[in-house]
This record gives sequence, C-alpha cells and structure tokens, in this order.
Amino acid sequence: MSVNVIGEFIGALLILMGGIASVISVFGLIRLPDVYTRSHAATKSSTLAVLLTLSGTFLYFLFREQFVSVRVLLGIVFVFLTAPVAGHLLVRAAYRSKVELADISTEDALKEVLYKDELKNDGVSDKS
Amino acid sequence: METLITVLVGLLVTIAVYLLLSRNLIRVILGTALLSHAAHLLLMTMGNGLKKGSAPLLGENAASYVDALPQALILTAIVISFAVTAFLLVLAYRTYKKTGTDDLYALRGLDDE
Amino acid sequence: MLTITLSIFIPFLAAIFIPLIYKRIHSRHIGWFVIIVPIALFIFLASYIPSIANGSTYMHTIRWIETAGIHFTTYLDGLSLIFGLLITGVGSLVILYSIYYLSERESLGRFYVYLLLFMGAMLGVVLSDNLMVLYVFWELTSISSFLLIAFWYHRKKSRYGAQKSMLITVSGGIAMLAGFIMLQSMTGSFSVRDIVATIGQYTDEPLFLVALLLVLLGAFTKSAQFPFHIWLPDAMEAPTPVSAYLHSATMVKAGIYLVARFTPIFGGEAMWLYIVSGVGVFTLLIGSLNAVKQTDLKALLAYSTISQLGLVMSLFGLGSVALHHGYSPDSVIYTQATFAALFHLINHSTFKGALFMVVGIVDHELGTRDIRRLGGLMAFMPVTFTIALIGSFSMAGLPPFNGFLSKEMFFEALVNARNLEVFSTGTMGTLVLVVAWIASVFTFVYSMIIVFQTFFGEFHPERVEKPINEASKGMLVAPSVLAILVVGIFFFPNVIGNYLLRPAMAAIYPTFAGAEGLTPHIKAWHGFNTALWMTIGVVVLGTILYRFMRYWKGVYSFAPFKWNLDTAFNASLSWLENGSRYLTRLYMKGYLKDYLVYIFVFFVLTVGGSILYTGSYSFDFSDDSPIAINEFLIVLSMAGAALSMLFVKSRMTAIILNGVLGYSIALLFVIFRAPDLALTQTVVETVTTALFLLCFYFLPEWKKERSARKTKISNGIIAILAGTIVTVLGLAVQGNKLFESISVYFEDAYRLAGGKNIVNTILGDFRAFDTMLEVVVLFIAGIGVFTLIKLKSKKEEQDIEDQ
Amino acid sequence: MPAQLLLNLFIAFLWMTLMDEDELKFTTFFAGFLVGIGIIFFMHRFFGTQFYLRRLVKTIKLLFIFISELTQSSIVVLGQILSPKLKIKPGIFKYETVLKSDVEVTMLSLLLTLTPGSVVMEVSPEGDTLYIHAMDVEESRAGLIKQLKNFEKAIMEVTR
Amino acid sequence: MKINDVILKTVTRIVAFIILTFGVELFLSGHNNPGGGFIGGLVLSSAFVLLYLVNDIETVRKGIPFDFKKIAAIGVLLAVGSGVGSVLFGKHFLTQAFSHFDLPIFGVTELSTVILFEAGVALTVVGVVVTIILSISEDV
Amino acid sequence: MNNILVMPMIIPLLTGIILIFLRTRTNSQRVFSVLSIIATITVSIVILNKIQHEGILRLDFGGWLPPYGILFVADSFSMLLVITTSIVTGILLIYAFSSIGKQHESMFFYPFIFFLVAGVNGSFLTGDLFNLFVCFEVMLLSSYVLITMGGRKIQLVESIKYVTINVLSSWFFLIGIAYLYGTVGTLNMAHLSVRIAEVGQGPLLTVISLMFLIVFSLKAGLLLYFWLPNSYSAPPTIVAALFGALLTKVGIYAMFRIFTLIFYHETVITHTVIGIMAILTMIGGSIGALAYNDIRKIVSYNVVIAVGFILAGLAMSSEIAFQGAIYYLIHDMIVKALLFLIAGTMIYLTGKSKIEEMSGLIRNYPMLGWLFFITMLSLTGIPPLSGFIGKVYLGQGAIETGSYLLLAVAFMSGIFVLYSLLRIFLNCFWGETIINEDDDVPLKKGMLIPCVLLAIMTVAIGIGVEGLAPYVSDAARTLMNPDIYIEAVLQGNR
Amino acid sequence: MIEMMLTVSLILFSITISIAIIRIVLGPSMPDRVLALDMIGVNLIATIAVVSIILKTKAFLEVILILGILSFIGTIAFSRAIERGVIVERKRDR
Ligand code: NA
Ligand code: NA
Repeated sequence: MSVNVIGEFIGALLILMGGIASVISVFGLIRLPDVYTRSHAATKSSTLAVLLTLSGTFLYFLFREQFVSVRVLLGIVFVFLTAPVAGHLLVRAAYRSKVELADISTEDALKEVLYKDELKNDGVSDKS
Repeated sequence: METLITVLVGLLVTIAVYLLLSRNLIRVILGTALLSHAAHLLLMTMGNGLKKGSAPLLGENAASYVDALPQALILTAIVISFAVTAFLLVLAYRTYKKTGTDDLYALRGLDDE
Repeated sequence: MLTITLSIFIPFLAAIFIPLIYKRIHSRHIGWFVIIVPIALFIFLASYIPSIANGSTYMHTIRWIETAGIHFTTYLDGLSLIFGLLITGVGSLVILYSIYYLSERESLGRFYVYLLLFMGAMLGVVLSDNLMVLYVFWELTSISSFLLIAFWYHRKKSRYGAQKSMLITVSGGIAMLAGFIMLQSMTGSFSVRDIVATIGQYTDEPLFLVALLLVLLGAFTKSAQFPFHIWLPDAMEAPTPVSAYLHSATMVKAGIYLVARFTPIFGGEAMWLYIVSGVGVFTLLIGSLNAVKQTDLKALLAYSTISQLGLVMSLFGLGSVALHHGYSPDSVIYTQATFAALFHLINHSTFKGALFMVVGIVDHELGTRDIRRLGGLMAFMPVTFTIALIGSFSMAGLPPFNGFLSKEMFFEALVNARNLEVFSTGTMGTLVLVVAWIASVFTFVYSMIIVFQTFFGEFHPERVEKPINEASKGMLVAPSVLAILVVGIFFFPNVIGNYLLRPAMAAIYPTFAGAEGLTPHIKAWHGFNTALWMTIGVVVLGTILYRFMRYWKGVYSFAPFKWNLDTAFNASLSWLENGSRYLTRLYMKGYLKDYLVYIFVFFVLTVGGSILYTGSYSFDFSDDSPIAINEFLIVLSMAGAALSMLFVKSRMTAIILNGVLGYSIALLFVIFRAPDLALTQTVVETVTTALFLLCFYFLPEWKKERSARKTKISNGIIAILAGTIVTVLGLAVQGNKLFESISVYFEDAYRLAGGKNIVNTILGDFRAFDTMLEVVVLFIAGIGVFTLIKLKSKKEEQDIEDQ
Repeated sequence: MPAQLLLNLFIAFLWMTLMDEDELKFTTFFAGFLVGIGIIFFMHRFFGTQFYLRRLVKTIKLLFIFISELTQSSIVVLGQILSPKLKIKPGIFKYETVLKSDVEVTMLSLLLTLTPGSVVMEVSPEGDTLYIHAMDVEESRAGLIKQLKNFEKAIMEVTR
Repeated sequence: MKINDVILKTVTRIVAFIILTFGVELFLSGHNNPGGGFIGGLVLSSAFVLLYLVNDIETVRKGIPFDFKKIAAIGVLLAVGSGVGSVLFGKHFLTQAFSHFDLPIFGVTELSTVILFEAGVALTVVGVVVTIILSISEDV
Repeated sequence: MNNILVMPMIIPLLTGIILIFLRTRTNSQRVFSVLSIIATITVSIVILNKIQHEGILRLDFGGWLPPYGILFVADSFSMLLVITTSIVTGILLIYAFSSIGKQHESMFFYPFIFFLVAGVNGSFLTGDLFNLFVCFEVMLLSSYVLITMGGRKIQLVESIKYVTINVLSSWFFLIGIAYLYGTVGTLNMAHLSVRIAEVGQGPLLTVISLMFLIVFSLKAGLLLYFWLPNSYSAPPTIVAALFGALLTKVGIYAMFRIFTLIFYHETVITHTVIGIMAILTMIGGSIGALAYNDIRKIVSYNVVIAVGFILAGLAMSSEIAFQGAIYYLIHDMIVKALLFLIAGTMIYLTGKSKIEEMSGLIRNYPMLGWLFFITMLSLTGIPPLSGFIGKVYLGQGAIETGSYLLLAVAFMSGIFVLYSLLRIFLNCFWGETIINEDDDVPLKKGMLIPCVLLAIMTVAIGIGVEGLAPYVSDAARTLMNPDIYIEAVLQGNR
Repeated sequence: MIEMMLTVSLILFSITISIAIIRIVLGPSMPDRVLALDMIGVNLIATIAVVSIILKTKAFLEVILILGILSFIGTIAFSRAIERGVIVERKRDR
C-alpha cells in the first residue's frame, strides 16, 4: 500500500466520520428540548462534520492528485470563523425574540439583565 | 435520473401553481420563485442527458462533457428571474404600504361604475 | 377626363377654404361663396348632357394603390350624370335656401364645410368606377350626414339621431365592403365596368349570392329600406336644408344608385328581384302607413321619403327581370319599370325637396311644425301654400304634376309584373299590386294632410311661437324653382326622358345597348288602362279615408303599430350595453387569481388536450442515467420541503424552505456537473432570501388562507393538472429527442474563443448578446426598484386619474 | 508585527535580486525569506516587540489547546445526545473576562462557541461580560470556566 | 441591554476581505474555470450585502462612498460598449478578440476583450444588487 | 457584415444608459432623446431599403455563424415594425415632454422608455428563440417599471397583476424553449424550422407549439387578454399609449414569426386554434368596449379587438391575409397611440374619466375633438384612413381561404369599434359644454402636436399606401415562404 | 472500499439534510428553523466535497467556499430579521 492510498483512505475515513458526526448532530437537533440546546448540536455539526469532511477532501486531493486545494483550506477556515458567529447570533436572536428556555433549564443569568424592567413591573417571571 | 427530476419539476410546478392561486401576495411571489426553480431544472434535463460527461471545463481533459448550452441558458434565466423577483417583492411591499392589505381579494383594482 | 375627377375634389378643396374665408366674413354671406361650387359643377356636368345623350361615356384614372388594384377611376355615364346633376342642382338650391334659412348665430362655417364634404363625397359615390373608391366616398357620405344631423350637437335628440344613422349606415357599408371584396375575389377586379363585363362567368360561384346580399345590405341601409329605415325619421333633427338635401334628394338615393349600378351585375339573379322589389314594396307600405300617423310635418316627410324610396327600389327590382331573360322585344315590359324608377327618382327629388323647404319655412316662420298646432296658413303664406300644394299633389300622384307620370308608370310596371314568369303564381303578383296600391292610397292621404291640415282650417296664433309672416323672398326662391320643375316636367317629360333617362337606361342595361323601346315615350294620357283606374281608385278611396280619418286613426294604437322598430333598436342597443356589461363583469372580476386560473385552464385545455388528442405521451426511460441513493434522498427532501411550503404557518418558514430548495438545486447542479450554475444559484438564492427578509419588514405576517374548501379543491386540481402536464410533456420530450444538440460545437470553445470554461465562453462570447441583455435586464430592475421606492406621487389625493 | 513581516519580505526580495538569476524564482524568494527570518530573529529586540514568528508558535499552541478541548467536549455532548434519557440541565451563566480588545473577546467567544456544550449568547455593551448558554450548566460549569481560563491565557499569549 | 455586535463585526472584518478576494478571483478565472463576470459580481455584491448587514448604511457609505446606480450604469455601458467597440474596429458586433501575450511578470498570458465585457457584467451586478438593497433599506 | 442591424436596438439601449447619467438635467435628456430616436428611425429606414436591394439581412453577433451564435435578422416585416415603433415612440416622447412632469423626468422616465424600445426592437429583430425570450424580458422589465412609475395606488394594484401574469407567461416561454430544445436541439429559429421540416412536425412538436401559443397569446392579448384592460388603464397616459401601441404588437409579431417560420406544418390544429381564439378575442373585446363608461377601459378593449383582428390574418395564413395583417398592424400601432393620447388628454383636461362626466368638450377643444373623430374613423376602417387597406386585404385573405366566420366577425368588430368610440365622441365631445370658462384647462401645444402628427400619419398612410406596398408585400411574401428567411440565415457566410 | 465509505457518507449527509428539513417544518421557533437551515448548508458543503471526490473534479471546490460564505450571510440575515425585523439599518443608534 502506497502512501497515496493510505492518504486517500484516511481522507475517506475522515469523511465517513464527518458523516456520522453529522447524523448524530441532526439527531440532537431533533431530540434536544429547546433552540438553545439544539444550537449546541448544530454548531457541532458545523464544526465537526465540515472539519472532518473538508479535511478528508483536502487529504484526498492532496494524495490523489497532489493538489493543494487552497479553496478547501479557505473553506475550513471560513467555517471555523463563521459557524460560531452564526450560532451566537442565532441564539441571541432567539433569546431577544423571547423564545423560551426549556423547562429543564436551571439558570438564567441574562433575564435579570435584559428584562430588568419587565421583571420589576410584573413581579412575575414572564419570558414569553 | 431524468425521470426523477422531471417528476420533481412537476411537483414543484404543482405547488407553485397552488401558491400562485392563493390570496396572499407573498405566497404568489413564492409561487413565482418556485416556478423558476422548476423551469431551470426542466431546462437542465433537456440537455444531452444528465450526468453524462464531466463538467464543461476543458481544462479538466475529460472524454466527454455534459451539454453546456442549457447551463448557459439557465444561468441567464436565473439572473433574469432574480431581477424580476426583486422587483416584484418591492412592488409587493409598496403596494401593501399604499393599500394596507396584502390580500389579493382586497386588491381588486380598477373597478368602475 | 381629368376634369370629372377634379369635380369630385372641388367641393373638398372648397371645404378647406371655407373656414379660412369664414374667419374674415363672419356672416351668412359666406353662403354666397359656397354656392358658387355647386352651381359651377352643375353647369359643368350639364355641359355633358348632349354628348352623354349621344352615348358617350367618360373615364379617367389616377393610379392609387397599384398593388391592390385600387385606382381612382371616375366614370361618367348616363346614370352617374343624373345623380351628379341632382347632387349639384339640388345642392345649389339648398345652399341658396340655407343662406336665408340659417341664422347668423349658427356656426355657418362648420355647416358649409360639412355640406361641401357631403357634396364631394356624394359626387365621388356616383362618379367612381372602382368599388373601393366608391366605398371611400360611400362612408364619407355617412360621416358627413352624421355631422350634419348632429349640427346642433348640444341637443340630445340630434346626437341620438346622428348616432343611429351612423351606426346603421356604416354597418351596412361594412357589409357592402365585404360584398365588394367578394366580387373582387371572384372577378379579380375592383372596377365596376370590368365586373359588369365579366360577371357572367362567375354567377354560379357560391360567393355570388353572398356578395349580392351584402351589397344589398349596404344599399338598403343607406336608402332607408325596411327594416333599416328607422334612422331616417331621427335624422330629421338636422337643419331642414340638410333634410331636404341629404335625407330626401341625394344621400338616401345612394342606395338606389347602388342598386341601379349593380343591376347589370346581379340583376339576372331571381333573388335580386325578390329581395329588391319585395323589400321595396314592403318599405313603400310601411312608410306610407307610418307617415299618416305623424303629427310632425318633418317626420311625416321622412316616412314619406322612406315610402317613396321603397317605391323606386321596387321598380328597380322589377326592371332587373329583363336581365334575367336576356334581351327580347318583350323586355320592354320590364325595362319600363327601371325607366319609371329613374323618372320617379328625379321627380321625387323635385317635389320632396320643395316640400321639405316648405316645412322648413313653416318651422322658421312659426317656430313649430306640429300639424295639431298649425292650420289656416294659406291666407298668410300664399306662395308657400302654392308650393306645398304643387309638391303634395305631385307626391299624391295627381296631374298636372310630374308625380302623376311616374306613379302611372309604376302602376303599369306592377300590372305587367303580374305576368312575370319568375313570380311563380299570379296571386303573388296580384298581392304585390294590391300592396302597392294600398300604399299609394295612404300616400294620397298623407299628401292631403300636408296641404289641408297646414294651410286650411283655422289659424290659432296662440298655438305657434312667432307672429305669422310670409317667408322672405330669398327663402322662397329655391322651393319655387323646384315647384316650377314639378310642373315643367309634367308638361315636357320627354326632355328628361331623352336627355337624361335614355343614357341612364343604357348604363343599366349595357347589353341592350341601342335596343328598341328601352326609353319609352312618356305620355300624360294613354287612355283608360288599368293603371289609370288604379289612380282613380287611389283618389277616391284616399279622399274618403282622409275625410274620415278621425274615425279610423285609432287603429294605429293597435299593437302592431305600437311595437315599432325604433323601440327594438333602442332596446337592442341598451340590451347590448347591459349584456356586454354583464358578460364582461362575469369574467373580468379584477382578481389576479381568476386571471391565473384562466391561464392555467387554457393551458390545461390546449396543451393537455392536445397531448391527449395527438397521443404525445410515449415515454422512453431507457436513456435515463442511474439514480444514487443520496440523490434520491435529496430529491425526496426537496419534494418534502416544497410540499411543506403549502402548509407552513409563517412566511419566514416558507422562505427558509425556499432557501432549502434553492440550495438543494445548487447541489443538483453540482451533481449534474454544472459548477457555474451551482455557484450562481447559491449566491442568487441567498441574495433573494435577503431581499425577502428585507421586504418582510414592511409586509404583514401571512394569514391562514381563508378560501372556501371548494376553491381550495379546484385550485388543487388545476395545480395538479398543470404539474402533471409539465411532467408528461417533459418525459415525452426526453423519449423523443429528434436531433443532436448544437452544443457539441461549443466543446471546441478553447480553439474558437480561447476559453476553457465552455459555459463561460458561451455566455461571454458565443451568446454574449444574451448576456449583454441580461445585464440590461438586471440593470433595469435595479434602477426600477430605486424608482419604485423613491418616486412617490406627492399629491395622491388631488390625483385625478386615481379614483 | 507588520513592520517585521515587511522587513522580512524586503530581505527576501533583496536576496532574490542579489542572486541575479535569469528569471524570478519562487524558491529563491523562499530561501531569501528564510534568511530574513534568521536575521530578524536576532535583531527583533531592537524593535522593542516580540519576534513575530513567536506569535505563530503561540497560535499553533492555541490551536492545539482548542482541538483538545473540542475533542473532549464533543465526546461529552455526543454522549449526552445519544444517551437514552436526556439528563442535561441547561442554563445561562455569566462570565467576566479579563480580555480587553475586540479581537480578544471575539477569539474567546469563537473558541468557546466552537467547543460543544457552550454558546456565547451576549456580550455586554462594555465588552467585559459574556453570557454563556451551557448545555449542562450544573455538571460542566467548573470545566467550562477552566476551559475559558485556558483559552484566555492562550489568547493573551498570541495577542500581547 | 444594548446589543453588542463585537464578535460579528470583528469576524466580518476578516470574512469580508476573504469574500472580496474570492470574488475577484472568480471574476478573473471565469474564462477557464468556474466563475466569470456574473458570479464574480454576485460574490462581490454578497460581500457588500454582508457589510450592510453587519454595519449600518451610514457607516458603510462613509467607507465606500460610491453611487452604486452609477456603478451599475458604468457596468452596463462597459458591457454594451465593448460590443460597440468591435463595431468600431470593423468587426461584427460583440466580437471578442483574444490573443496570447508575453508579459513581464505574468509570463505568457492570454488576454481577451471578454475581460472588458465581463467587467461590465460584474460591475452591473454589484451596482444593481447594492442599489436594490440600499433602496429598500432606506425606505424604512 | 451588417452591423447597422443592431443599431435600432443599440441606439436606444445606449441612450437609456447615458440618460441615467443625465438624471437631473432634464433639458439635456429631452434633446438627447429626440436626437437618438431620430437616429434610430433613420437607421431603420436605411435598413429597410437595404433589404429591398439585398434581400433579408443578418448580423451574426461576435461573428459566430448561425445556428451557434445569436444573430439579428432583418426582413421587411420586422423592419416595418421597428420603424413604426421608433416613430411612434418619437412622437410619444414629444407628448411626454409636456405631460410627464419633472418628478418623473428626474426619476429615469426616459431611460425606461428607451429600454422598452430597445426590448421591442430587439424582439422584432432577433433570429434566436432564447434571445427573443431575453429581449422580451428587457421589454417587460421596462414595462414593469413604467407601469408602476409614480406609485399611485391603482398603478400598484394593477401592476401586481400585470407583473405576475407576465412572469407566468415568461415561465411558459422558458419551459417552451426547454421542450423545444430538448426535442430539436437548437435555438436558432431558422435552424429550428429546418430541423422540424426535416422530421415533420409530429404531434409532440405540435403540442410544444401550443406552449408558445400560450406565451404569445398572453403577450399579444389573444383570448388571454383579461389582464390587459385594467393594466393599460392604470399608468400615465404616455405609458398607456406606449403599451397600447407597442407591447401587444410584439406578441403579435412573435406569433406570426413562430407560426409562419417554425410551426407552419400542422395548421389544421394550430391555426384553427388561433382562428378560434381570434374570433373569441374580437367578440370579447367588442363587448368589453361597450361594457364600460370609463374611457380608458373603452380604449383598452379596443386594443383587444385589434389583436383579434390582426391575428385573424395569421389564422387565415395566406399571403394576402398577411399583407392585410401587416398593414393593420402598422396602422394600429399609430392609431392606438393616438387614441390613448387623446383619451389621456381628455382625462387631463377634465379631471374625469367616465363618459357621463364629460360633455361638450369640442367647444373648448375643437382640435382635440376632430382628432378623436379621425381616430374613430380610422379605427373603424373608414377609408381613406390607414385602417382601410388592411381591412380590405384581410377580407380578401378571408375569402381566398374560405374563412367566412373570421371575415364576418372581423368586419362586425369594426361596428363595435365604431359604436364604442361613438359613445365617447357623442357624450364627451358633443353635448352641452359643462366646463366654465374659468375652469378651462388650457390644452398644451406639446400635447396637441403629437396627436396631430399621429393623425397626419394615419391619413398619410391611408392615402399613400402605395408607398408602403413594396415593403409590405415583401414582408408577406417572406412570411408565406419561410425558405426565404431560412436561406438568408443559414446559407452564405456574410 | 473508499468508494463505499464515500457513498455511505453521502447518504448520511442526505439523511441529515432530510431530518433538518423536518426540523424546519416543525420549528417551533424561527431560530430553530434557521439553525436547521444553517445545518443543511453545512451538510451541503460536505456533500459537494464528497461529490467532487467521486467525480474526480476540482470544478466544484469554489462552490464549497461560496456555500460557506453564503450560509453565513443567510444566517446573519435571518437572525437580524428575527431579532430586529429590519435587517439593514439606516443608522444605528450607538
Ligand atoms: Na461551544
Ligand atoms: Na356626457
């Protein structure tokens, strides 16, 4: 087995792992109770699946065609850079558009800061 | 594959037509968006066959290439439908602002006597 | 000859100059300028009498629409000469009359322009040889008539009358045009002379009879024949000179002219005879019956005109039989009818013109034309009375007036007609004879009404508007001239017969040229024959009926008289408008949805229908490329996403789903090896989504569709059918690729255009023009959006177009 | 740092011209660049700042810290998702960071968000407080704070 | 509590440049690889869209003080004008010429008039997309 | 090489673009507009005459030979329409100068007009089916903008429908092209014709041809005209006039082109359908013209009637019928523009749009009244105005082909035209004058002059028909013999 | 073997996409849906990468990057819309 074949194999393996990670995350997307927890799963999908797959692809092209794909590298960097921002923005948007936390949540440090006035006025915890 | 895509096209058309026939402006616009999706896919299937040949890039030195002409046509069509959709959208919201409704039943228009 | 052609144009030229002169001489004297035209033309045409009487004809052609065979050909023969003289002669008198009749306050410039327009048009009609040119002028007469009827356009009745006449005559004209075109299609020529010469070969063509009917439709509408006569009474809203000129002496005779002109073409056809004389006789009856019940003198004259036109028409019909049989010595029996028709045509113009002018004088002097308010005028208006008497008695068919002569000939013709072979039974002929006789009785009655109820009896000053005076001399000149003619013709009928009627007969019977007896000698006295007995009967019965009119006039209130065509016409117009409104509202509801439904239904019917009809649904899946599982899954997901769009509750969800679809399509493009497409699709989809979101700020959240279940189901059915058809057609096409695509050529892109990306070379080079325009489209959209947003009409409330 | 990089490029270019070859070669340039690195490493104290490649090293170190954290917490979260019964207690907690600049705060947030189990929800207007949603706040608060400290330290090494 | 977009803004600063560079690259490589005027223009405009999303219009305008309508117009003018240009050279309308040149730094390079045409396309796309977005956004 | 062929499209296009830069300089815009429309007209006339000497001309864009590249093909038919379009637009521009207002002028009104003209002229000239689609889009997008321009409520409401329906029709066009490309594998119209003739127009191709029938019927307003009356009633006069005069004509042109050049084999199906549609259109238009009291509506339904009338000529499909249709097409473009202008001017003067709200206008505005009168007669087909000759030829065509029902309906529709317009004339121009001397809105010269010019044209064309005859008969001959067109496109490498 | 692994991962990605669509439909909140959309975008990237390998072409590598860029922009737009309604502000008050 040449180095190339091993490289290709590793690439394919990484891709397969990416696929598995992806499915697991989407499982989380279905299973988790609220958007906040689901966002964890989604961000994982982004990072892991893409990291794995693109790395696999990169390796594959590298070994198969001796081709350094700057685009794939850039793609990886890009996902790394943007996926968390996207997650952050979405969660923030969710909270600010008053999407409720799941019942099992135990703590909400934001509420007192963000909805100070409402809390004062109502005296009741009303997140919706 | 061609058959599958053609059936998908038919489904998209069905949904688009149903949306077009609704009372809500946004639904109608969505309908037009779906219609163009369908048209582009249909145009794609009308080439020399899907997936028969490689991407039409001569640099890659393949034995055969897929039909490039429909691709060029679709590209043009995509841009045009984008232009139209943009205009239609703005038109829709201007209309809403002016008339206060997005219900096409209320937007009967010129009705004299 | 060019001069004849010019004679048509002179009135038009004059019409252009009149307004200019009128600006300077703003008075009734303008009429003196105008009158030069008809007088000069009359003299000019009269100068042809001798040569025409000797059998000459004159023709002149100006090439016009070469390719269509439409030329400006004027043709002067006996028939056109009679009409030409009538037009210019009566025209001169009418203008003379109008100079005194019309007040200076009226817009005289306009009046004379219309009148000259009409005169030119009418001359055009009678002098044109080319059918299309004839049609040009034909419609022009309708138009000038329209303008003249509505001369006082602020009156509602004037407008109504104008509209009615225009609708009826123009419609007839259009029918006639179709007939003309058919004639041309058969014979290959628009020239009447050519058609007359060759028509014999085409009489068997199916179109021949259709053309005949259509041409007659034109003639009947113009000449106010039943049932198209209804416009003529309403045309009386025009100033009286106009009524005298257009609606009795000339324009209404255009239809007669047409029948005469076309007799050589259609005359041999039995149908021509049946229709022309049938309609003529019936019109004669209807007209006279209706005339009697009128109380407005002008209306009475209008019905009388209708009736008289019917008379002339029926005579032309009878005369055509001669052509049916071909020439024989017996033909005289029939040609005599034509002769009588032509003779009566002239006579009618004289006595009816005079009568109209009389009525105009009465109206002008007293401010009313209602016979119930008139009476005893004889003492105050002796000249007028004399003219009225002459005119009426002539119309009644009494000697020593020209009407007697032609009426006698009419009866004779009818008596002869009983023996016609084409009338299958003698009873039929008898029936016509009886009808005509009855009509003549009523003609007698209404003629008496004019004279006696206006000029005899007691005068009631309180019933009229103005103090009574005899009309000014100037106004009396024109009717007097006509009255003198009425008497003069009686005594010297053969001057007319030889100089005018003979050449006209030759024109109508070109094949009988020079035949014996075509022009009979007109005699006032020809012994006690059937015709004279009939006249005597008319006088006796007419006198009785007139004396006892108040006892029988009640019959007019019976249903058949009450139900008149006018009401029918008005009702049908309003029915037409309301019906149109109803029908149009039925489908023009203003809802986008309805319009889209129409389109899709049409699509389903035509495309779907033709797929079924032609059986274009043969599929061939053998060429399909294989489907990978993941591809199948993606397509399935797309289907799911698309379907969900129908049910989602929030517009943003729908947009997200649309985005999913868009991105998935990009993936499909990747799978189908279209990198450029995938790139474009992705970006465009994103920008579109952003646009949706941008606009959502302004738009409300969408509500649940509140449509009825039935609507939803029908929408669903339409949608499914549309989708199915698109699919079926798509599959059919894939199974029936007939040719290799031209796109193989583009695979040589690098050598041809120096690019390795084929799609890009197509876009940038082979089909760069598309791309250029596509950029323009995008640009227009961009600037358009800017304009749409920034340009807002500031004063919407005051905006008048927006109601 | 930019000054050092520029200087390095200049040296490389100089090197290339000094070599005076027929055509311009990337390899020559690269060689010159290496030479430049050496020169600058010896001279960097004159600039009064760190040697610029040291940041590279620190960045790589940060990357490794991140990858290890990523792997650890990934396993935790995957386990949580896949466990037959959800036993998580999610919640939002507040963390006051010692980091100052926008870039630092951003880096910290990105890293924290990338690692499973935690998402930065808000940054206070002053930029010194992060509100973090954690998948299992009870269990992993300590771990998270440790992780945050780790990241903070590594980031500061890169940026300062 | 006011929104603090520090994370987004900081990341965008980097990302926008990546997109812009990528856009230019796509535009230039279009003749032989996927890309071209349209796609390049679209990607460039998506960078602008990003900037407008992240910052407000005023801020972006300060940084990029162009009238995008004019840019679009110049683009169209270029695209159409390149066609007219070939007329002036006595060629068929819209004839694209290409040739290989030996340039100093770049070596043997293929240069084509298509590039002018494509530049027009790209400029138009950028101009139009931004015009549309700005027009709508300013309507608030 | 005939680069001049592209000029009727490129001049307006460039003008439109350049005018964008002259946004605030209204006067420069006007001067430039007039100059460039004159240039367009001149160039078009030159081309038309060139065709008479050299036969059908073509211009292969980029020098790519058909069927691979896109090309413009100029035959007499297309050039006649191009010239008419340009002239009518020029005249309408003059009207716009005094009617549209500063606000519109500084909001790119003229550029959009020019883009519209570019699209229209391009549609007339292109020899490529997909390019026709693109040219249509240029035209449509401009029309979308123009119809909404000013943003009045009614405009917005109506343009939603207008745009949606046109989007749908463009979609039909696109999938029609897709199917056709799938079957025949080419886009060049002449090449399509050759290939279809080669294998025969089988059932499938006939079905596909019906797709195009739908598209162009929608554009032309053949049977599928329901969108038209309201849309054409909403925008400013000048725009309505442009639409009424030009837009439907493009659909008609395309219909003629496609069904004489490409799908002319199965006339039993296609042309029968067209004939039935034409009849229904004339009937629908006729009753529509009587159904409303709003003059804009009446005028719009008159557009519909003319569409049916002209396409009756296509249904007859004989050379002489084609001649009639072409004459009538040219006539209708001019006179419809005139009609819309007059209607718009009436509304401008009175502030009303219903016939029962106006009266006696002729006293205050005699010229306008007589212009309307002439228009009415011309539309009715009264000779010697321009509508006459088309009617005669069409009648001859109908008789020649035995299309009597078409003949009957077509000729009867003339009566409805007359009646519908008479209602306007009698009610609005005649009758008691109800406008006070004080309220008298002055009729601007700039509004009257264009009307006069158009009226002169209808008279001039009517009388001087022979001047047009060689062009029209050449156009009809080409339509009747597709081989002439094909030969010019596919043979010889000019 | 490699082929097999690639195919399987393609299927896995497709499954993910399908399930994510279910989440879009189910919601319940808008951020949920956008999250799922984002996830689909990411999986599309992965899919395209694998397709590129299978097709042995570099033609689609641009698409990967574009998709990354645009799903980011899309998510920003959506979260802006959810958070503030308006996604591009004229002037931010700060
Ligand atoms: Na995290
Ligand atoms: Na009125």
